[in-house]
Amino acid sequence: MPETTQNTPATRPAPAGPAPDAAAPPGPSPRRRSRPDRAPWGWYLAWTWLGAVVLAAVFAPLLPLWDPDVPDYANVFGGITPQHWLGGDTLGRDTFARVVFGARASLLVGLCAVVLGAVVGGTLGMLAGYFGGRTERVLAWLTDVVLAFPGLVLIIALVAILGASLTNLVIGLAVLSVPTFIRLSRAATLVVAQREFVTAARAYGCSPLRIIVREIAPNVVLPVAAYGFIMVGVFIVVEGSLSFLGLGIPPPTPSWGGMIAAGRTELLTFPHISLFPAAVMFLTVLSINYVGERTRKRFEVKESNL
Amino acid sequence: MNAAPTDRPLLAVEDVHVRFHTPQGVVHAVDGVSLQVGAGEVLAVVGESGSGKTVLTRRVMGLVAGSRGTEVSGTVDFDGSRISELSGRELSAFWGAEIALVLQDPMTSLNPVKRIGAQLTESILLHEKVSKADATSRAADLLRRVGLSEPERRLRQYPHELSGGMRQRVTIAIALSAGPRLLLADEPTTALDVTVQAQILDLLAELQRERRMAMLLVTHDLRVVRSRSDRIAVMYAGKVVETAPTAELFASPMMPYTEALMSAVPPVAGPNHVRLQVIPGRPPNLLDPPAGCRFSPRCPYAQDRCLTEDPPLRDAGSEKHRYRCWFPVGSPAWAEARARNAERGASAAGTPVTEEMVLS
Amino acid sequence: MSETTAPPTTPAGPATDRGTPAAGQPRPSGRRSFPLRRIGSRLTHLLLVLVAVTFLSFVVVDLLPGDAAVVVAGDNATPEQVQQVREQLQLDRPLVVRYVDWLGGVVTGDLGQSFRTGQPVAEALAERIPVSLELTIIAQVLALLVAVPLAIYSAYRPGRLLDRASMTAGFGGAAMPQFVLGMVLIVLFAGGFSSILPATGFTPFLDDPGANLRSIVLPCLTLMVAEAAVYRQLLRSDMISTLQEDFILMARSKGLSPRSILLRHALRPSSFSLITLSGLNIGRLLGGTVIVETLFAIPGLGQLIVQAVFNRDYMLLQGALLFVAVAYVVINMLIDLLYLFLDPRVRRDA
Amino acid sequence: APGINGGGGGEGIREVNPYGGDLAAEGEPRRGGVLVMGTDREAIGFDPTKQNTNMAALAVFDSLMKLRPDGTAEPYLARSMDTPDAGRTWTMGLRPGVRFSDGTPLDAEAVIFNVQRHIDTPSSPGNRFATQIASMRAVDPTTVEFTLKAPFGAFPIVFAQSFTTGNLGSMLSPAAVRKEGAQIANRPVGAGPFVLTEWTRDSKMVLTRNPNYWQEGKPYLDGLEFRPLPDTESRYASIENGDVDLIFGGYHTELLRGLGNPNRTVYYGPGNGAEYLYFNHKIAPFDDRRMREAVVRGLDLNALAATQFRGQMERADEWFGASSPYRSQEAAAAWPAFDQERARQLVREYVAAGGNATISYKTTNAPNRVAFAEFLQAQMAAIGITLQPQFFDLAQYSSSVVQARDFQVAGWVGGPYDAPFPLLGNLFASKGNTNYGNYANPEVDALVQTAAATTDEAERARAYQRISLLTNQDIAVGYYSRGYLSTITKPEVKGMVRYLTRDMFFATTWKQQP
Amino acid sequence: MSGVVEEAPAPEDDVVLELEGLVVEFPAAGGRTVHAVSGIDLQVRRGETLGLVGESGCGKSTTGRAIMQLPRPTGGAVRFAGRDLASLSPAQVRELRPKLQMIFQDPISSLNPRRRITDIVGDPLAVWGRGDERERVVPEVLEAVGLDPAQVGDRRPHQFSGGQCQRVSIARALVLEPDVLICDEPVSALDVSVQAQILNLLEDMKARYGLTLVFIAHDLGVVRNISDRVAVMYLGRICEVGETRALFDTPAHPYTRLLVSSIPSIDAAHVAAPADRAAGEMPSPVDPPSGCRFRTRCPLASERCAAEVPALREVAPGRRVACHHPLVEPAAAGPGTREVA
Ligand SMILES: Nc1ncnc2c1ncn2[C@@H]1O[C@H](COP(=O)(O)OP(=O)(O)OP(=O)(O)O)[C@@H](O)[C@H]1O
Ligand SMILES: Nc1ncnc2c1ncn2[C@@H]1O[C@H](COP(=O)(O)OP(=O)(O)OP(=O)(O)O)[C@@H](O)[C@H]1O
Ligand SMILES: [Mg+2]
Ligand SMILES: [Mg+2]
Ligand code: NI
Repeated sequence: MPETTQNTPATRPAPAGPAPDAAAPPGPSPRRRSRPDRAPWGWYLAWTWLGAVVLAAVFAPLLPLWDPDVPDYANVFGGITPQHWLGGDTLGRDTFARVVFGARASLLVGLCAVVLGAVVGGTLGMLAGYFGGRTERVLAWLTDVVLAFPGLVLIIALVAILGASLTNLVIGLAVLSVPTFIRLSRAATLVVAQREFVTAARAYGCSPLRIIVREIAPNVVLPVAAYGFIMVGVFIVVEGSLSFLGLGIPPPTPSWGGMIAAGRTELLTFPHISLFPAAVMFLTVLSINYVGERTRKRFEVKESNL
Repeated sequence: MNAAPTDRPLLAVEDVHVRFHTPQGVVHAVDGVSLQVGAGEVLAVVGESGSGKTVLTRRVMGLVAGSRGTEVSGTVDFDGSRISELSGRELSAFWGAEIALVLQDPMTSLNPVKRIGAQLTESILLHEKVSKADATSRAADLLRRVGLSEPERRLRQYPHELSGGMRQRVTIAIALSAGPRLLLADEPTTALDVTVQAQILDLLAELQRERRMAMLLVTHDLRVVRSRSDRIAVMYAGKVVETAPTAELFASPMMPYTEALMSAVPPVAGPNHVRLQVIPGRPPNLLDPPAGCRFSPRCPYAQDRCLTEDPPLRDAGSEKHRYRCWFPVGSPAWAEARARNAERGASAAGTPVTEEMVLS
Repeated sequence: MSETTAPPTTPAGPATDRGTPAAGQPRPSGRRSFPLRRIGSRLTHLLLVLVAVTFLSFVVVDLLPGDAAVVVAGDNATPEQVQQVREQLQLDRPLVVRYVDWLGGVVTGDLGQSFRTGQPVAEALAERIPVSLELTIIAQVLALLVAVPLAIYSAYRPGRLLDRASMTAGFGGAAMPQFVLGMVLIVLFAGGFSSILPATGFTPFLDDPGANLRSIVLPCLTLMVAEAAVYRQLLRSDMISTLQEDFILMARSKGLSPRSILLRHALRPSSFSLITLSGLNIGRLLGGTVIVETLFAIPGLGQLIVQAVFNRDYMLLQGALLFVAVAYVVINMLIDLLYLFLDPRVRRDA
Repeated sequence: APGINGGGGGEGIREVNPYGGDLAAEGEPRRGGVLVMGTDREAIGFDPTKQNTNMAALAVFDSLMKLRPDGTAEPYLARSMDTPDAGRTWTMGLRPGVRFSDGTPLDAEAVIFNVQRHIDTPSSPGNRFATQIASMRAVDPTTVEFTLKAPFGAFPIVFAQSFTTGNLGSMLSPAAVRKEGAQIANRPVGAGPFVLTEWTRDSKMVLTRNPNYWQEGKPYLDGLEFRPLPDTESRYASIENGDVDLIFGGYHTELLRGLGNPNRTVYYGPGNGAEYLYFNHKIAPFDDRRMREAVVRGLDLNALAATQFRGQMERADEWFGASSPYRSQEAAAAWPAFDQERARQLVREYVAAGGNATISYKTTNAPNRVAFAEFLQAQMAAIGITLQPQFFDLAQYSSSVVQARDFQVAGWVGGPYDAPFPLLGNLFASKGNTNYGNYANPEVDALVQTAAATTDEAERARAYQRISLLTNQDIAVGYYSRGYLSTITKPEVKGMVRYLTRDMFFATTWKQQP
Repeated sequence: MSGVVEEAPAPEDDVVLELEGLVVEFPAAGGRTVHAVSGIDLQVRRGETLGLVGESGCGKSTTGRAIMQLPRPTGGAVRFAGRDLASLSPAQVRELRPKLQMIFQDPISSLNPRRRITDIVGDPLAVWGRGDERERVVPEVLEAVGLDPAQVGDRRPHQFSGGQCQRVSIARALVLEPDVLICDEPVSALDVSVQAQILNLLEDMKARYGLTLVFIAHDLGVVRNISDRVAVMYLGRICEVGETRALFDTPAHPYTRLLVSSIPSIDAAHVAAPADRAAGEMPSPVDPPSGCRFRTRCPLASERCAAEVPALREVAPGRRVACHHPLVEPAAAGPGTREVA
């Protein structure tokens, strides 16, 4: 063989990480470099907070907390004390313990609904984007039907028919998020399907299913995930709004939204009952959004021309 | 060509550096470049992708300025004024009116949602006190000048309704609208077809001659500038590695990179199935540029010295022909280095030296 | 859900569905974009959507335990009385018959009467629609008024204080359930700390324009915060990518000021997904502002719909859903038209 | 700590101006002004044959009779109501010259027409009383004679009740009914002090003075405006903020805040009736008295007060309130007191006998109901009962609890009520239409009959006290608290005349210009 | 210069791939049709390299893809190994795919950024149920295209330069050992210095695997260097086919002449005078000109060119031109006129 590996200069080992030089498409677009984004300590803060919340949620039963479901009539509307770090709620239950346990339900709703919606919507969107034609038309119709149908009615109906429960709430929210995921993943699929590696895969005889699973899905996952991330935050807030309408997670299971809604009547007199869960929810959703937004930004690494 | 450099060059670039701070490290995109362009002269800047041509032109124009992530140094003088020290607001007085820019990709350099006419008259109105109607007729004239048929109709069209070549003509018309004295053409034909590329280059040459405008013509293709420039500067990894009057450069390239660049292009005359001379390896990583001569890891003639010492820009006989190399092509030292590397089958950098790299 | 599910980005909007004809990459055949289907097939699509939505709601209401008869008859009614009411309301007929009957009514312009109040549905809708429209549109306009300048500046100087501050504030607003935000606003402006605005009540514009505006300030604020946050985020990121385009560089090298580049060159090409989302949101909000309506006692469609579901008043519900679906569909068409107007590249395809 | 509105602690819940203000002490009424009122829900309509809560009904209709604080009825729009034969025949005298707002006379024919509508509409809440009538006769234009199927001593009350309960005394203009048909519910024509002029549902209902009103010089107000403000918090904020002059409060939260605010006048009386649990006596486990007792004994009313009522709760231990003439000490004493130990023991016994202590509890999804369910769940857990709450929207609750009576235990909020008739019977008679728990006691059934039939107050009192005792002994329902329906006004609102149910007689109301 | 690899042209009759009257049309907005390829006849002989040149949008890629049946052509025949692919069922076409491979213009876009190099190169084997051979074959092929399997196998495409990516695509195409390789502008996205590496590599691979190449490019220098024969396309039609050097040295079609004169030459003397160049740009394939499609830009255009579609006829041995006014004397023994609609 006249020519051997000459692409990597022998003197220096090829850079281990993504060589910025190779990351840029060849050709005349050297500007596609990430912008200097220094010291995003907000980013670390957000992750730390989320990590703490998730850990607390996961290990809640193991933590030395008050029982979140057992009332303590001496602590009704209780203020902050060394025993009750965030005071007590309308039944005197320890707010701190309830906030920690509430993280479980709230995060579960957010995560499960998004994952479910993303999986179903993402899959359908890929099918629509890849196959086009009738598949796409039927899905477009379905999408429009769901979008044109007030989501609240759907949730009310679901809760009324199947009963209020975490599962049903998750299903309802997932259904509502499906159209957006369909559109998102369809749009991403259209972009990916135009890329030549898809044509290449067809050229060596890949079946459509394999192409979708192995070639398209990995590329659609990221934008879908970035959006899903943000939707987790949205759904946590939505669960709160539903609690207001009596459609949230049924008691005594604590959820942040439910706690805020429960303390609402005391908002003027004992604001801390709503305030603490609201603050925790606020920080969490803020962190999720922040992280989601930055994750999304990772894809757009161009610099302004202005 | 009709190069008539006056004593004071129209554009003088002295020791310009541009560094970008990225999360991965510092990209030293332009590394001490000095250039002069006289009025009416065409200087071609040639180099591979990533060699810093675009950044250089933008620095010259002032579009790249020092900021949080960007560090610049060196001076740019335009007709006696030190434009490298002007603020953005002051610079915009030069932009369009004195210095104009034509970009590589005509598909993206026009605003897709504005009519051609609006984009053209906008820059006329910005620089001159004329009525809207006058500006429109001036715009039509300009379009006619750049060879577009039915200019009045074109003014009402949107960019997507024009072909690539037509759009590039429009961008040239916009660049010329305020009669600039220096035109920076950053790869103006890369995105175009051969036939159209030739047309556009002809057009630029013609306009430049006619207006005695100085031009900095940036390209990655040495051949493209063969007949269209007075002087050529070859860039590699942010540095000018060789600069010479066009004919001289083609006749006797001193820098092995220039030589390699010329012979890597498939010839259009002679037999086919010619084994091409390759430049091994890949363009340098600007985050971590090689020590010594930046071309040394890829150079078939590299010696130990090349790996450690960065060669200065040296004269090759005349002031006008300068290069950076310890072993300039054609010199006895070069012949020796070449023989040594051929013998050991590798350059001092360890790059295998094969037949096809030293074919000539 | 309506209230808070404003998707933070619109990957979804037709904006992303648009091919980029200018880029020269032809789109694969047979995959014409959603919004640009030919009028005929578009209309069939719309009709199918309307039929599906209304039929779906019929089925949903039918599946719900309890029917309008128990609500109408009241707590004191005996089972026989309930049965009598049921017959009177013709609720004992099969679902499909009732649906076809209703559909026949719609075609002849008769939306029927509310079971519970006897009010003609058309009249009930006529009362609510202007209110909902006003609330929704003003909230949208406010959201845009706040979001667009912030987004433009944030895109111009990303990472600067204003960018970060407005992002945090926006996310914060979006992270607050509306019933909390609304209460906070009430406490701040209507009762607690100051009494400069009414806490509740709605005055129609024609009765008293000043009072009308005062009465919708708080509801609109409550509605707009989350929207504005999302819009800012969306426009900002689209604008940032527009600002990376070469034509911005061209405009700059002409010597244009940043201000005119931002407003005259960058804004329009960056606004497509914003427009899509804002259009979708108008459609969504029309039927989904129940929390704000309840809180501020605004007689809008949201309350009507929720009450109708709770009362199993499907005649009323059907009418309202029909309107919401029609509005969604019409707004989508309007957005398509707007695209034609805003983006000359789409005109060619149309 | 009291919040910015000074709610919370304060003086505690107590009876304040239950039947309205002291008209004589309030000074000379002023004329003019519009009274803006916030209601807790939108009315369904003005047709008396359709059950609904409508605070504006009495303003449009006035009532033929009016309840007195002691629960008996006196003529109001009517002139007299007499029985010559201990309740079998009743003669109602009407005021001459009273006209509906459309100008047609309110005469004997009109009364008969209206009562007949209740008879003809089986779903009317008044139907059960109207069908007691064997025949009606217009003796002359101002006299109607009702002949009943059986003696009915409480008959005058059915012309005086709150609109919700099916008041036969709300008179619609027959001409208008004939003209409007079913739309009469939305365009009523009555003989009350005000006339409905504009109604935008869920927004506002505007009434203006009836110029032909029968009481000379009244009403004082030019008009009324009712605004449905369904959200409790913003409803209260509206009266605080001064957006409205008066709110009809539904919950203790408003009552407490109103009582704590010296700048607001509160009208409230705990009256009769209560918040209670319905036990289903037909199915396990509450077919067993032990379990009913366990639940009642397991309810820590102090804790309940602390958690649900901010420490302020009007406790209920029988149906009749403290100021009722029918209240019996004996009955109250028979009510099981809080005793967790005993409750636990009862549950244990029941479970030992093969019973199942896992119970589903049905209630609505209103926020305070949810909170109560949570409390109850915790309390029951302490005595060994696993309570599984199920939350329903109103329609679902109506069909599953009210209609199907498919529940083990369910929540209910009743009261305050003015008169025991007909509510007590409805609740406890085995055929009673609000006896959702299927409580059955033949003696109670008989006593209910007696109480309704007799014209002898003493006999009626005895009957009611006995019913109270028996139902308490049987633990027919699980009382815990009185109701908290209140009216809160700005101090400038005067001349209030009201029922405990919050129904108002608007003719005398006036507004002091600030 | 030295190092010329002269190859004996393959015998006429050994045709592996034949296009006959190939037509590809796409639906366009407004119910119109894009006539991307309008009746192409071409033969590719075993072992040769056929260059396909033309301006952007003239239908080169479409032709290449039509050969691959991606998408299936609207009309005409594509005969591969004697079988008309257009008439085969999808399953049968799939069976033939391993023998017919393609590499694409954009080296970055043609590799899935989320997969590892060994996966990408090995995937065709997996698809064809030869997954167990991956261990052996993939390193071999990677080695062949000049990549160190040990070093690159676990990396992802974005960690490579364009040239390296193009090598990976070539490796992927070769792993199934195809007979025919269609290269759709494999070097146009690459830098000059890398371009030479890839061109040399393709020549090596051709020799090593005995490939037949269809080489699509717009860079005439490249095509001239690598091809044995060249076909020049203009707006969906073939203008001229001939032996490479002859075609470049004496263009017979005015369009070929235009192309050749536009090549920037390293040799200054080569630059044609601007006046020689035809003005204007290629018309839209949605609405192609009647008759000869080049006539709108042709300096020699006559009325006949507007009326009559010129047939591809032989003007010299192995040289065929579709022009009414060819720049060379037609050979005496032309095969007559055959209309290509
Ligand atoms: N804003 C930036 N931030 C970081 N690095 C940058 C930035 N702009 C350019 N670079 C880097 O600077 C180097 C020079 O880029 P430049 O665009 O000048 O190359 P070029 O010679 O114009 O290449 P091409 O022929 O591809 O246009 C490249 O490595 C590029 O990645
Ligand atoms: N899927 C498609 N749908 C519609 N039109 C198409 C499609 N593919 C190609 N075309 C059109 O067909 C014509 C030929 O396109 P093709 O890609 O084959 O050209 P090309 O010669 O390869 O150009 P380039 O040099 O730019 O790659 C073009 O006008 C193109 O717009
Ligand atoms: Mg460049
Ligand atoms: Mg192509
Ligand atoms: Ni090129």
